[in-house]
Parts: sequence; C-alpha cells; structure tokens
Amino acid sequence: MQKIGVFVCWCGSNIAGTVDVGRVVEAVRQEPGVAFAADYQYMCSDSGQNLIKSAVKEHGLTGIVVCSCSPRMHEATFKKTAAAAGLNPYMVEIANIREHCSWIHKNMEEATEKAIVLARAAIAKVLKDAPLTSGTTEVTKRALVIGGGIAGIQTALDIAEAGFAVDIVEKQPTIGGRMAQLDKTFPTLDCSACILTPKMVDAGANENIELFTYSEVESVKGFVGNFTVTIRKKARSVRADLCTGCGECTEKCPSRKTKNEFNMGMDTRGAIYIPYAQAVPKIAVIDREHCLHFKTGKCGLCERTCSAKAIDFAQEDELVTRNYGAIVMATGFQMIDPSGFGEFGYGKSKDVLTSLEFERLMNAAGPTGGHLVCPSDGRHPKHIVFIQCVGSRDTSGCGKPYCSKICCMYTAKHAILVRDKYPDVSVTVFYIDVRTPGKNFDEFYRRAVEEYGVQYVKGMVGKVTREGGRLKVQGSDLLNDRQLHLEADMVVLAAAIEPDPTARSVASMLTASIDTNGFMTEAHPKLRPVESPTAGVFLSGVCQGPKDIPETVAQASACAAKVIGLLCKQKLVNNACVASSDPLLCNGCSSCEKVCPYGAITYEERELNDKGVRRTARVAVVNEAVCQGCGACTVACPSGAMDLKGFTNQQIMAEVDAICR
Amino acid sequence: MNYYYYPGCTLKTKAKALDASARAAAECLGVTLTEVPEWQCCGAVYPMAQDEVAARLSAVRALLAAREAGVPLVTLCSACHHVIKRVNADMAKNPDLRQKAANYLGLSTPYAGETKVLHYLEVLKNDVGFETIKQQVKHPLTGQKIGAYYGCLLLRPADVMQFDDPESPTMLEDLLRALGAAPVDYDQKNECCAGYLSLTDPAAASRRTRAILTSAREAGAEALVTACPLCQYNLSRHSGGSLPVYYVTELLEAALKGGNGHA
Amino acid sequence: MPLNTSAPAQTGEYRPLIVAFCCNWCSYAGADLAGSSRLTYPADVKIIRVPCSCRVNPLFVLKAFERGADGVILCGCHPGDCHYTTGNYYTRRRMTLLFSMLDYLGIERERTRVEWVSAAEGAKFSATMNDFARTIRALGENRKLRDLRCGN
Amino acid sequence: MPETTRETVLRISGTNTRKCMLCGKCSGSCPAYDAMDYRPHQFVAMVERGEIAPLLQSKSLYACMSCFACVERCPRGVQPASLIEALRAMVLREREHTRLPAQLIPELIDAGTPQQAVVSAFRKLSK
Repeated sequence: MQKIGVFVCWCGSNIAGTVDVGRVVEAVRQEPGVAFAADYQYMCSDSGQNLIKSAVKEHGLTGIVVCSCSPRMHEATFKKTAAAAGLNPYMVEIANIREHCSWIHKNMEEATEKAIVLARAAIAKVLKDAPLTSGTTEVTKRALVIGGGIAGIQTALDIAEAGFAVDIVEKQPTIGGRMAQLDKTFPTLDCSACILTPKMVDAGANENIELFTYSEVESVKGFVGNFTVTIRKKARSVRADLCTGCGECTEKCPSRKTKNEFNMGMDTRGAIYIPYAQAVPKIAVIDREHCLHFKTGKCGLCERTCSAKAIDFAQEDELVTRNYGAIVMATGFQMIDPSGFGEFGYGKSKDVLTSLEFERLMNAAGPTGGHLVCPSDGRHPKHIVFIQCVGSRDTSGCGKPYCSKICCMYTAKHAILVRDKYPDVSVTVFYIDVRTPGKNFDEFYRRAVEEYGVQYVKGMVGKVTREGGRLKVQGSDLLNDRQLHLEADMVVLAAAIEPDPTARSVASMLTASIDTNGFMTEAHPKLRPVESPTAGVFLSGVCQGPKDIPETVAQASACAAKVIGLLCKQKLVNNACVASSDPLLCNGCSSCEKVCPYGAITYEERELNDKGVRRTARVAVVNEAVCQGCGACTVACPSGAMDLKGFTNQQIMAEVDAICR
Repeated sequence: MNYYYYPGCTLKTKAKALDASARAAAECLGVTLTEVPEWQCCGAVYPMAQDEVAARLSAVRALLAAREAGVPLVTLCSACHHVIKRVNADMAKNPDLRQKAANYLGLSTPYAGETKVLHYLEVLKNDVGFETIKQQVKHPLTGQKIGAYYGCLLLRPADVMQFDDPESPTMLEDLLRALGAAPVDYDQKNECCAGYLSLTDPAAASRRTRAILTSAREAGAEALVTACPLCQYNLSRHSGGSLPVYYVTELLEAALKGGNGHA
Repeated sequence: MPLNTSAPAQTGEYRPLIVAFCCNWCSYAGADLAGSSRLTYPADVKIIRVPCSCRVNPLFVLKAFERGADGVILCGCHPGDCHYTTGNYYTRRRMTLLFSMLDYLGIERERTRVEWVSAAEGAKFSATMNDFARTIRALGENRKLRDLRCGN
Repeated sequence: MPETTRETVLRISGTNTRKCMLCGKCSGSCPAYDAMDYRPHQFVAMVERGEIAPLLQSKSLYACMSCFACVERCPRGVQPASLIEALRAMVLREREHTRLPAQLIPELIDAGTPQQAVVSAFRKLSK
C-alpha cells in the first residue's frame, strides 16, 4: 500500500500569487494513495526540506510529490531530501506549477485548476514509481588517442602529465600529422617544425605514453570506462628494437620512384624510408607495395646495408588488445582533391598547386629545399595567383558546403612569406570574403596588404588556362567592375579541408555519430564541445570541425581535461533511468538494437523459465552503463518487452489518464 | 544495336558530311540507325524559360516516337542533343511542363522522360566500345595531331547532360586515340565559340574562335574535330584554313574505311 | 467537484483539453523559458515530460484521445539537435504515420502536431501553444475515439 | 496578389537568387563579359533586389552566348544564364519586339551558314 506525501510550495508569491495553494492541498488530499499533504512558503529551503523529511518519517511515506518549480531547477534537491529521509530518490516526482502554470496564467481559478491537474498527474506517476538503483562500473585507468597529429599529441601529453597511461594510434609511420608539413604558422610566422618537433619528442619519450605508429584500430568493444580495443600494428619489415634510424638503408634503396607523401607527392622516396628527419619514432619502414624484394624476391640491399641487422622481411602484422577507460578521436583532416574543379587546371599544369603543396614548396625541408620555383620547369616565378574558397562554401556537389576556416589566414601567410623572401614576385589573391576572426588575425591580413603589397581582388576565378608556357587567369574583379585576364606563373588553390576518411570507419566502431560532412558530432555544440554523444568518447582537433592550430591545441587540452576527469573516478555511477527488456516478452526481433544510437543493446541466448516451461531464446539485453535513457527502443519494440525505468509505459499512461480525467 | 536516329535540319543541308559519315561509320560498326519518322526541327536552342512549352514540343515528339518504338534516341548534332536531352529531363522532372506538353499534343499518357537519349559518341563509347573500334580501324590516323573541340552544348550543364567531365572532358580524345591519332590537349576545348552570335555579332564570334584556335595551335594541334555543325562553321570560317576543322565522324569513317574526305 | 477542464467553464466558453509531450532537453526547457519570460498560453495545455520525443509511444497519443483529449502535440529538439542524436527523427517518422492513420479514423489532421522547440525558444513555445490551442478551439470538441465508458 | 516583376523573372527562370553568395565566379567565367553593360553577377543581385527595369533595357540580354559556363561553375547552383534568358523572353513577349527582322537574314548568311545558326538566332531574338 503506497503512502504518498504531496508538498505544495508557495515559492513566496511566485506560485501562491496565482495558485490557491490551499485549494491544491485540499484537492490532492482526496486523491487515492495520498496520505499527507501540506503547503509551505519555500519548500526548497532548509525548513521546507525538513518538513518533507519529518513527514516521510512520521507518516511512513513511500513516495513524494513536490508541486513547485521546474524539475530542471530542484528535482535534484528534493531527491537528496528524500534520500536523507531514507526514501529511494527515484520515488520523487515534481509537478511543475511555477514555470508551466503560475507564471503563465493570470486567472487564479484557471491556474489553480491546472495546478491540481498537474499535481494529480504527478501523483499518478509516483504511484507507479519503483525504487531504482544506479549501477556502477569500474574505470580502466588508461586512455586511447586515435590520431597522432598536434591534436592527438597535445591531448596525450596532458593526460600523461596528469599521471595516466595513454596510447596513441597513428596510421602513418610517424606522429606529427599535418602540422609537421607546414612551413610557418600564422599569425606569428614561427616555424611549424620548431614548435611541433619538441612536442613529438616529448610524446615519444614520456613514460606514460606508448606510441603505436604505422598502426590502425581494428575493433572496439565495450563502453565508457571499459573499452576493449584491438590495434593492428602493421609490419614495418624493420625491427623497431634494433633500428637506429641512421638512414643508411633509405639511401641505398634502388626503388626510388614512390611519391613522397610528406612532400605531397612532389618528389620521390625509396621503398624503405623514414618519413622525415624529425620523425618520431625515427625508425625506417618498408613500403611493401613498392619494394623490389617483396615484388620480385630479388634485391635485399637494405638488409645487407643495415649494420644493426634490423631489416626483417618476414615480419607480420601484430594485433594488440588493450583496455581503455576513454577514447579520444583526433583523426584530423586532409585537403580535398581539387581535380573536380577542372576550370582551375589542377592536374593539367604542374604550376597549379594546392596550398599544402605550396607549403612544402616553401619549406626548407621540402622538395626544392625551400627555393620557390615553378614545378613545371624550375623557373623563378614573377607572379603568383592565390584562389580562395576552392570547394569551400560550395553546394554544387563537388565541394563542401562549409567554410574551411583556415584558408584566409594561411593564404595571407603564404602571400607574406612570398613577398618577404622574394620582393620581386607579385602576388594576387582572389577572395569572396576575407574571414579573419582571431587574435591578431585581421592585423596579420592587413599587413599582407599594407606592408607587403599583396593585391587582394574581390572576385572569383572562372578559368585558368595554359598559354605560352605560363598560366592565364581569368577572373572577376567585382569592386572595379571588370574581368581580369592575368598572366601568372603559379596558381595556388586554397582547397577545402575535409575530415580524414579513416574517421568514418573508426567512428562507426565507436558508435560515435558523424554529421553530413563527415565531422564528428559533439554532445552539445556549445556546452559539451569536446565530448561525443557516446559516453567515454572525446573529440580533439579538426575531426570535430575545421580549426587552426591554436584552436586545435586549446580543444586538445580541454579534451584531455575531460578524459582526466573521467579517469580520476574510482567508479562511474550509471544513469538509473535506463531501458530494460522483459526476456519473457522479447521476441528477439532486433528492432530495438537498430534504433539504439549508443549500441547499448545486444542479443544473448538465455535460458528462460516461462511459466514453468524452460526454453532458450535470443533476447535483448541492455547494457546499463551505455544506455542513456532516450526510450527510442521502447517504442520500436513490437512486443512490449522493452520499457524505460523512471518513464515506464504505465507511468506515462497514468499521467495521460490523470490529465484527461 | 538498334537506335532511333534524330539527324536534325542542319545535317540534312549544310552538314551532310556529318550525317553521311556518321551513318557510314555506324554501318561498319554494326550499329543500326533508324531515322525518326517525320521528325521536326528541335528548335536549335533549349528554352531556358521554364514557362515555354511550345518550343519544347518538337523535341517531345521525337522522344515520344522513340518511346513507342522502345529504343534509345540517338542524336549527333550538339545543339539537337542538348535540346532533346534537356527537354527529356524537363519531362521527367517538371510535372507542370509534362502536363502542358501532354495537353498540347493530346496525349492520354503524358510523356515523362521514358526515352533514353544518347549522343552518337556515347553509343560509340558505351555500346560499341572504343576498344572494338580500335580493332576495326584499317587506316589509322597515325601521328596526326588533332585537337578535340567540345564546345558548350555537349557538356553543360553537366548534371543534365552527363556527357563527360564538363571542365576536363576526354571522350573525343579517347576516340581519337582509338583511331590511332595523337590527340592534343588544350584549355579552350570546352569554351564557347559564340556560335549563337555568329549572325548578329560576328565580331564576338571572331574573338572567341580566335582564342580557341590559338590555344589549340599553341598546344600543337594540326586539325580540330567537333560534333557540332555550328562550331564547325564558326571555327572554319575564322581559321582561314590554317587549322582544318573536321567532324569527328569524318575521321571515324576515314579510319574505318580509308579515303573519304580526310587526307 | 469535477475538474475536467474540457467541460465548459462557468462562462460557458468551450475549453479544450490539450496534451503536450515535451522532451526534457529542448522543449520542456523551452516551456520553462516561456514561463520565466512570463509568455502566456492557455491553461488548456498540460505538459508531460519525456526524456526524448522518441519516447512517445503512439499508444500514449491514442490513449489521450480515448480519454477525451481534443488535441495532442509533441515537441522535440530541432532536427540535428537531438540530445540523443537521432531520437527526433524517429519521432518524425512515427508520428507522420500515426497522424495520417488518425486522420483516416476521423481525428482531424489539425488535432495532432509535431513541433521542434529548442531550450532557447520560449517565445516559440508560447506562440506554438497559443496557435495550437486556437486551432483546437476552432475545431471544437473531439468525439472520435473517445471511450464512452469514461464519460460522466 | 498579382505577381511582381521580380517573381515573374524568378518563376520563368526557375532560379533562386537568394542562394547567391556574391563570389563573382559567373562574371569570372563569362566569355561575353566585356560586351555586357550589366554583368552576370549583377543580374543575380539586381533581380534579387527587384531592380528589373534596367535589366530589361540591357544589351547584355543579346550578348549572352548561352554557353552555360556561369551555370556550370556557380558554387551555389544559381543560374545567371537562366535569368538572362527569362528577361530576354519577357522583352520579346511583351513588346511584340523583334530584334532580328527576317529580311535582314540574307545579308547575314553565307553559303556555309548552317540552319542551326539562323534558327537559333530567330529563337533568341524574335518573337
């Protein structure tokens, strides 16, 4: 027999000014199951709470209803009150008679009637409340960071600094990512490698960090606090424990025609190679696809050259399985291939480059040793044209609908670098808008114009053609109302950036959601920007959306703080209002599993005692640590087996009944 | 391989060579082209105005004939192809135009774009295959440096025409290669020759064709090919004979049969 | 004293009974904001809190009509903003089907509605409820599906 | 409510001028740019603002080559060429106006002029 106590709050005059609280108390006393009802000026105050506590004890209440402000305001308060009085906190329901009643209605009669109806609905619900207990789960004190660019490195370093073990999985043979390819960074023009490589070295040397380079995530199981991840360490064909990184083998390798990824394919490397001098770990790797030994069985020059005896042609991929409490996505970005925009001539003329290629061309460690020359014939350029928004803000189909955010600034940087080093080279930038929100960003862009004399043209290029060994750029100059036909030696395309394509498969392993553009979705775009909606999965860097280096680093550290917060916990308290399935009613159809956004539902063979008959059935099982309690599965379930604790079918039906009575 | 064939007016008069060579080559390749009975002029320009129904009707008639015969409709002239293909898309996508056309033509079943519209070159590429053509070439155009001129109408708008990459097309070059020629790539191959203005603004046509011819010549082309009578006329008129402009089908026929037209 | 607000009030004016299911994260908070901004809407609207609009089983809607509701409205997060990522999409699909079935059964299409209201849209919440209540008042009492045993 | 001129242009052309983000790629692509008084991007902007009258007088209507370069390259799916065509159609329809009288044709053609050129010129320039 339930004994319900109803507590009606005046909230000073906030409620009592419009709702006749006395009448509400009188009315609810008539409701079945109500053993006690009272009103008080401020139910949330200490004395109000004490009133509740003593009523619970005195009248042996089994559940309480508080008619007060929004549950978003004080539900937690009254749950604690109930718990202090020895009640299960889930035996508390709130009737929102302030925000949903007294504050929006002026007529006392009307407001009082509505308050009574809302109170009745809450009473009807609390009568069907069941005590709930939150489960707890242990937390594995280790984090996994997927992606070893600046985002992943920063997140890993911060987690490691806090004393937790962290592994980085990077698909390339070295960590460093895109930032390692950049020449200078805006708006300070400090050298990218100079600020990045010390961090790479730190990550490699930190005893809490383990690097899995040339590796990929193979599978992910589990849930927040308890992920089990299998990592495929691809065979380097070089023993990491023996290789000294001397590079002797890379020089001897006779297969020299492979495009060098680090230099965006603008020069070549051997089949055995170290990506670049500052690579971490500095260990050679054999690209089996291009290695003569693997292709023909002959050669083996590297093996004979290596004095450390590190070459191991027989090496095989290795699978490593580890447990993690948290997983960080830091999978980064790539530039789109602008060949889809044939009007710009990319792929037709070597002198039409992407910005990332241009970055390598300007870099002292790049394919030309930092000398700015036209890739087609090595001549010194006289005029360079930069085209912004190539494939960004493009809804035509071959581009991206979003702004890539970093292009305006790096183009200003490129223009400044060119004009600074080669004052004889003129520079024109075609822009749609120049977007420079950021500390010292607009000043930087203005310097390009005012100090360095970069020509900014408001307009867009329609076509780039090859003419007389040079390029001809036809574009609009909207502010001067003319069409320009410029001769140029190089055209640099600020191509849109897009999420690294591996993000998609990793995200689906994690059941983390991705938006229409392939970026990871945040748990909340403003208030939880570094968490994925999937508990225990965090977001760092461009995988979440375009951003520059300072923003990436800030987000990476924020992400680390969230991970540390999770790993610090001894136990995780689960949401008590989770779905649960009645195995006797479940018909094993998988409807619930398909709609669950968290992958919280799995199927198991269970032996059931069905009214004395033993049978084995495939039934849905909800992982309470993963379920977030949305209830999608309850509606999808055709047999009525699935229900949501705290918001059961019966409870909501009872509320509907009470309101419609 | 049976098709309905829509030659269009120009191919019956000033561009007979285009028609004749295309038919001859088709015969060699086992492609049966049946001329659409009682076809009418397509109008030569696609009416971009969405409310223009009458100008679409003759295209719809040809499309209907092919629907009834149950075969794809093949075109050759770029302008006809452009008009017919786009009207076909209109009929498929725009219920208002579809109904109005049906009312005009007194159709009980409105025409809803059921016919597959193919350009002659698409038949060669997808149904015959350039590899097959290559094997049947008896007189390869070895060493001939030829620039392919696509113009606008075959390529744009790409979402409807779906002919080739609108900025970097290669279909003609691939065919030329199959014929043994050495195609020359140049950047003006998909830029407009101002054909529509050739009557009213010859100066504009002259400016545009000069840009195209210069670009092709500079890239090393010794001849141009096209599939459009208007482009052919426009380009030859301004090249002053310095760069011969052939119909692509003329070269095809020559390569398959020898002699005929091309030296 | 019977408190059924769908019964004519003392003034004799018809007062409909409207059930609003609001998701906890967006629309319920939007309703709270409407309250704290003192943006009024008729007392005919009674809100039931659910974790997500996708928690609303079509049976709840049927139940409401069976018990004499004159209109039922579901409010959830805007598409793409669902706290649970995709819940509101399920809602949209399910309710499209349910509403067309109800329409078939004679419950006018206007008596059922799905609206997206964010936590920041107090004004939209109030405007939506005013509009819905106006619509339902104009339609008058709903007699279809009502379980006659519940009357009186 | 009767349709405004702006709405008529939008209806006939089937374009949505609001999608324009003012990049100018249409005018950067146009082969007839120098022969135009109003340029492709201005057609989009002016139609959007309802400034139709000057466009109906514009010589650009007869300079456009209908090459669809602006349509193809527009990053937002706006179709400046369709706007120009719609305006040209409106001029020709409303004023019973013919820019190409048939008697002029003989002087304009030569022995090789294809039918296509004559037919298209008529289609574009006469009612």
